[in-house]
Amino acid sequence: MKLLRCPINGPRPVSEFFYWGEMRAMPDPNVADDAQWADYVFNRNGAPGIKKEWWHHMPSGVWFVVERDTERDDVKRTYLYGQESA
Amino acid sequence: MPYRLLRFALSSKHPEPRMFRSHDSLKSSYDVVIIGAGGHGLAAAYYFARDHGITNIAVLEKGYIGGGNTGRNTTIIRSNYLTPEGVAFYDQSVKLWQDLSAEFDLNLFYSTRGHFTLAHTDSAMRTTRWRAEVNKHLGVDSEVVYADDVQKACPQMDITCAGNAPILGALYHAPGAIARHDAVAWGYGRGADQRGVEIHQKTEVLGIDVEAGEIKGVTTNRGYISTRKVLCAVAGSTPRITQMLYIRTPLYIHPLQAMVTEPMKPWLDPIFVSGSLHVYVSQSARGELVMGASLDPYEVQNTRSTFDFVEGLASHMLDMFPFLSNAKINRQWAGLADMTPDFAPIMGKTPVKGFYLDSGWGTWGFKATPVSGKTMSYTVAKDENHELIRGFTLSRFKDFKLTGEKGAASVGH
Amino acid sequence: MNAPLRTSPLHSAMSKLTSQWKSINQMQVATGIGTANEEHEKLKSIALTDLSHRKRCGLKGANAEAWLKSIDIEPPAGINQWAPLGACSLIARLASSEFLLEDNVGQNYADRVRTQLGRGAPGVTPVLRQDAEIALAGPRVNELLLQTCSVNFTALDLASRPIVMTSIIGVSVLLIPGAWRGAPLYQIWCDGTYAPYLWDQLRKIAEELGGGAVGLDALFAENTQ
Amino acid sequence: MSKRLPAVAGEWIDRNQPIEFTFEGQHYSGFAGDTISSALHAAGVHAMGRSFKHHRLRGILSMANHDINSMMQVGERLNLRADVTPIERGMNAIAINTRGGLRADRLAIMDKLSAFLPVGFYYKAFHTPKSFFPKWERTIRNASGLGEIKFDTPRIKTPKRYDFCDVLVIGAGPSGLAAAIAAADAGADVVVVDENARPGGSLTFQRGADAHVDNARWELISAVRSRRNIRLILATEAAGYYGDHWVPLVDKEKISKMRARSVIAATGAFEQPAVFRNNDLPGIMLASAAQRLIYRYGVKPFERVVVLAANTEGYRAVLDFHTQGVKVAALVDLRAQAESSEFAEKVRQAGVKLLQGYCIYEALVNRAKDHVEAVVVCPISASGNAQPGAALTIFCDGVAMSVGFTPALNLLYQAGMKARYDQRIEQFVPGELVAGVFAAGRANGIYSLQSKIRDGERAGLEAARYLGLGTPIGPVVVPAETSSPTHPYPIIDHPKGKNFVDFDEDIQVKDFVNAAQEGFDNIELMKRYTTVGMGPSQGKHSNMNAIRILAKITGKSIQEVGTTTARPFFHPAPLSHLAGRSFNPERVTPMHDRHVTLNAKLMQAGVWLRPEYYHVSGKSKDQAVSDEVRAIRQSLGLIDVGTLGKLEVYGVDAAEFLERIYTGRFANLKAGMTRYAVMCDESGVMIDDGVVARLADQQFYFTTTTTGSATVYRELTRLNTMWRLNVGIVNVTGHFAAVNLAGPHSRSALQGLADFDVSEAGFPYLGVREGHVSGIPARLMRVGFVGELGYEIHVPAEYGAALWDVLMDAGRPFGIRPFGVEAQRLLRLEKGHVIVGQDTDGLTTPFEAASSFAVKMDKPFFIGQRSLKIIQAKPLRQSLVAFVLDNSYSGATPKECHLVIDRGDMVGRVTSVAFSEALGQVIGLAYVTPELANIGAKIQIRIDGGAMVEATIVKPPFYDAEGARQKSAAIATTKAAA
Repeated sequence: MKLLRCPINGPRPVSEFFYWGEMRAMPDPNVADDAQWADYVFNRNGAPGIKKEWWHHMPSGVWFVVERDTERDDVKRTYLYGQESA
Repeated sequence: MPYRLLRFALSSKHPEPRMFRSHDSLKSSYDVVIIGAGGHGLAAAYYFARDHGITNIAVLEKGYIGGGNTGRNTTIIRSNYLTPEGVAFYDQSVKLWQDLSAEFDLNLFYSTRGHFTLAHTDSAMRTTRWRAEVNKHLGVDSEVVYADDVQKACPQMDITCAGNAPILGALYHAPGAIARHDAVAWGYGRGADQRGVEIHQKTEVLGIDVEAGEIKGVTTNRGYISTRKVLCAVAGSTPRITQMLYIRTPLYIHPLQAMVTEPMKPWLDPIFVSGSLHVYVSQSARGELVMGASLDPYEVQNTRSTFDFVEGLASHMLDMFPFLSNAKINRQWAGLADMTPDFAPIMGKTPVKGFYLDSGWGTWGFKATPVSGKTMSYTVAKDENHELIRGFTLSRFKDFKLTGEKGAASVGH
Repeated sequence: MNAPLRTSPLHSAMSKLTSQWKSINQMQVATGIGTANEEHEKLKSIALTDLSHRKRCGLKGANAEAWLKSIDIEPPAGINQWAPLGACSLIARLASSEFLLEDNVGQNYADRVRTQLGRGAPGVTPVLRQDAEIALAGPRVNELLLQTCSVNFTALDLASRPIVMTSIIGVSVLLIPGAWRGAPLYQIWCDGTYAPYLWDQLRKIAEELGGGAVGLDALFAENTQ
Repeated sequence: MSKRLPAVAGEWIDRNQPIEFTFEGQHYSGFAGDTISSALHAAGVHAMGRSFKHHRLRGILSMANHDINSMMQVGERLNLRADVTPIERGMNAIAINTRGGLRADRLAIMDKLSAFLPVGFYYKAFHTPKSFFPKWERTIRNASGLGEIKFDTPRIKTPKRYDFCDVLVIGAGPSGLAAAIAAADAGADVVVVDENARPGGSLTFQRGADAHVDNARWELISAVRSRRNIRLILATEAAGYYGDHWVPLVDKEKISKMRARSVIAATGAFEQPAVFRNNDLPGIMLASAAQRLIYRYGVKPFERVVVLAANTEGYRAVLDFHTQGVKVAALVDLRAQAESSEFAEKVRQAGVKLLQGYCIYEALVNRAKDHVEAVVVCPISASGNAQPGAALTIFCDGVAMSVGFTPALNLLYQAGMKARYDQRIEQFVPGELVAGVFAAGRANGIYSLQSKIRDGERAGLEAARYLGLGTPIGPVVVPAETSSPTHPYPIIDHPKGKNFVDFDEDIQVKDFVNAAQEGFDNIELMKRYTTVGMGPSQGKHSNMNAIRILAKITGKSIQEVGTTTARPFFHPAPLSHLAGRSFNPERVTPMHDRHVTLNAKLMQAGVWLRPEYYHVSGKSKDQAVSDEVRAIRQSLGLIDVGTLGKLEVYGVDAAEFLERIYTGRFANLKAGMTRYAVMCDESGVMIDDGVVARLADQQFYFTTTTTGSATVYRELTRLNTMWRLNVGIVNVTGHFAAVNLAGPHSRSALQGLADFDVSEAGFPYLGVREGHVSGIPARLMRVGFVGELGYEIHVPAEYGAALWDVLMDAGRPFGIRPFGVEAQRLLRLEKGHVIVGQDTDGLTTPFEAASSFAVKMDKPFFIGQRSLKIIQAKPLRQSLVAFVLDNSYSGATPKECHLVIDRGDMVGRVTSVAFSEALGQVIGLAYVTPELANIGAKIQIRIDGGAMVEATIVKPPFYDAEGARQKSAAIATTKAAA
């Protein structure tokens, strides 16, 4: 089973985690036009690449960011939100 | 012993011609380029040639014929969908399926087995009735049955599912069928090839050439082709192609895994699907149980296998069929499912003139092979979305007009 | 009006087994299961018992640590660590900014903190802790955990007083490894509504391995003195 | 006649423990340690099974877990491989896949018919006329399959477990053992796993009359056993390689999921058969199979053997046979050049007839058609063509094939390794390996004993280094093989065919030629068309020869042809072991055993178990439910609502937080009051609802749906991870018990228990209060979900049981009834309340679900608002209406999800429907197209059987329109009395 390193709890089997999906920046709802908003709500970047994703360690409730090569399923690094530089 | 097998014994030399020609090089231009030599791409090529007289076509395949989800799915064919769009589309597909073997003169082992979608909760029973009523209204043979009917159809099954999820009833869809998946691609491939279509294996698309919003050509690892029409039928690889054109889609890619037992003497006639237990199973003509579960929980664009999948599916299989404890799993594998937010495909015209999508097949593309070929060839030939796919256009998302297949969300098989 | 009775999430599971009860912290606690000999045999393999009667309270938030210090409670420095509190209570730091206090019999840190915190303070949120707590002890406990949990507990350094938040047979748990008469001991906290399921499964496997449920006295006699 | 040899040093059998068993009804005797095949061979039985398609008699091929043609049924156990399955006392083994027994198999005719059944024949017939196919299909299905499933087989639960180590060495042969020792001495915690019952790998059977072998085996094994940080696990298969060094180890009882930090594949190589006409006759086997028979089981494999060789191992096998008293009729060497090793000389000294540059052209079957009787040999040209002109016939009772190997790279492929073909040794060798994975020994292309040991040590040290153990090592050079152990093309054409490449699937050389002719000329297509390698042995003895044949046909190099992907499992694994114990988590509220005592009929709601209704002896479910309903309407009822999600949010930004996540307005909610709340997702779809209570300025307590609790809490914490609002969010779902005490008498029942004012003035409708109920700290909310005066009472979980008892006691004078989900569904329906998930689906907006009242579009922001603005500007898709059937209607009641039909078109569906006793008619909710959604309008519902039922759209709620009953007890009680 794949291992994933939770920044707080360390490496655990991926079955202990919940995958939310790729992080997407919400456009300002008051500025975005309908098309831009629909693009944000529905469209995804489905092509392989190194993506920033939201993952959640269920037993501890920790949300964190995973940078992962989705083609090789290879985790580059994980960190708490906002601590990217750390 | 059918007479037609005699000739093999009688002729000293193998009497079968080549199914598909091999081509040393690409031509400089084609009327239509189809990306993907899976069932969908080859079916489209076949109907282009047969129904629209378009034969100057290149089908480009990065790997080999039918090597993607066509050769990896669990071959279930049904039309018991929830929305009028879905039902009409798949019903047409099932009708086409039934005559394919004769049409190809190739036995696809299209086998009508009856299909049960099991319901373990009262909310699942509600969805079951919803689908049954919509199906009946649209002339599709589906009905709500109850636990004892399920037990009759499979006397050996533990309908309490080890007490974990007692079966309350099911959606019974008599036309539910299975078929020999690879042969479908071969049949369409041969039919297209015989009509002049060129199938190029080991040919990868590297770029697509667009000018003023119109398709001009395609760059491949074997050279440049000029064309004005490109049909993209590459399932899990669709985003790689649309990315080349800066077309945004809702497609996201998760692996879908499957596994198969060692052959055993036939005992399981119908196809069973359980949403709650994430199981779908049928027995192949070879005697293997072919099984699948739900999508992998996260995005991956390769076909690696996981052990979690086998553990979960094995456990739920034994809940339903405890007597399989000694049956052995021979092999597991995976395919890439191109999922959409409303569980309906994305087909037809796109913002780029001359570029057409046949995608969003998620976990249910195999059964749509004939009708997608028919409707996409029409759509490309006429540059007008076929009426059967008007509910499936890419534009429905920006218009917030989703197609409600999601209402019946369960294992999508 | 006399104080109402608390009920352990494992009460009905225990009442199927036990004969001896005693009221501790207004809760009926199973002090003995079967004969002393039977319990003695189980202790040679794996013994489980219910510790849900212990009083506990929780708090979390950016200022939780500072607030605790302000009332003279020293929380553990490292994340996912625990520290002893007074004679025989403990305080655990869950992840970085959440804390769990648990009193052993006769202590009252939990009540005190709960009362002092009330509806919370700036940057400090009270967390109601109604966990079930199971104690697992005995020479074969690690085999039981290997069959139910993916964490390699034998690799932990007990000196660093670690706590582990993980999943056992599908239930999220908080776990503190320790020792009991030279054998491994684990305290496991989980949501009380999952506890009957978790308890039954662990007990069945423990029984297969020659152990089983015991009363509180068999493991923590001092608690009921 | 027994073929048992005198005791052989190191044999695996215990001659003091005879074991009786039966095969195909005949009694046989073997020894403890025998497999079915070794015991049968010892008893002179060589035909052990029938092949999958042609039903040809087959016997021993490998003795190495690849003998798919001698699989047995033993009671409920199917597809047991006789070559590795130990005999058991009283075991009754029957060959699978026969009709009428092994000897009298009626399907043996298939062999005669095989000329009619070329590759892919089933694609070419049976489909015309269409009407005939089902009959043909039945015939084909019935002929297919291997063993039989016995339906009385019990569910077998196994103790599946996790395990851990630093270095996992797969294979206990010389290189594996050497690797383990090296890694262990560097300080690693090592596990060595091997599928055989004893360690030593090829050293246990490829003795080659060579004393070094015995010594090396003894030294390595004792060195391993003497190290405390090496665990040697035998009779256990490494079933597959999964991400991050995760390797399931399958033994007889269970699976251990081994999490290694590093993996060494010392998996050895599969000996490969030569391909010639009738190469499948019983008596023809791999040289290694014969050697296993001798050295493991003390069984004489043949009396008079012809050895077909193309490598040194063949010469060593000849010496093994010679020393064991097997007459070697001839050594047929496919190679043009003479063998250079010292064994050539020894063979000459043994007086064995050597035919250099010869091949076996075909094998001849005996009169009984069940065994090889002779071989026809002839010279073979440099280009690999047989010259039958100069053929001679050699009589023999067996053939040993030693023409080459293919490495067992399966696990390395699964670990993402790409192999490359090494011309020097004519086999694939590992290419670049993923970090932490190493290969050693034959799997790595190393064959001579000392080199294998050296290569093992190298791998062991590298694995240790990878883990930061041991001392740095320079590049270790392992001498290359002097001669190739493998022949480049051990395949002989024959006009009459029957030269089998794949024994699982009965595929002959011509099948590949024909497949290629039909256009299936790349390895993947060829695999799919011919089904080579698709059988239970997964191509372990057939893929390599298939690749060689395809390369020859297409004129490509083997590297160009490439391999197919090797997927799990290495050997098939039983479902019982994969499933383990099967855990299914289940949740119950703190009042659960009270419900059980009261005969609750439990139902599943997600992971929860909840009372659907309370069974009353002598009453039907419907009666019981309507009694419950009547109790609430007229007097008093109590329902456990502890499964609701329960969340708290604290802090200065608490109100702001709720404003963002819910569609309604909460900043202006007064402390001490509650408000209904709807949650949408980003696309504006209604996903959850509940009640928000403001306990204090900076403290809210709110509920979610039962199924929503976990997901809602999770998403809220994610959102605030981004928003960084100054709030603390707590999920107290499992920490609070909760009930709804409802009915005209609920206040009277509560009065004596509460330590605060519960009067209408003191505790108004939609109010929330904190206090004590009979001494229990509690939060109470005046809610109207079921449409009567009612109190939702939330208490710490540990007091749940006590609360239930207190309320049941207090309610007894009023005839209190516990009620379940069924009754609550009807009660809320009478009030027209929507249930998210039943009256909505995955795409429903609040506008459609008659919930616009809870959506404040003029707020600055809430999740889904922007999408709802877009949707609001479009025509409504559908709208949820309340309907009633005429109270004179006496037909069948419509069911949920029956369709609403208008002029033949689907225009909607029923989402909730029931007969309301209070109203004396059938009431329900349904979606209809907006143009039909007018009060008083008639709609048609199509019920079971197709009949249409007319319903009238009415204004909800159906019951107590002004809501007087839930708002004021006074009205309620008088009405009830009336």
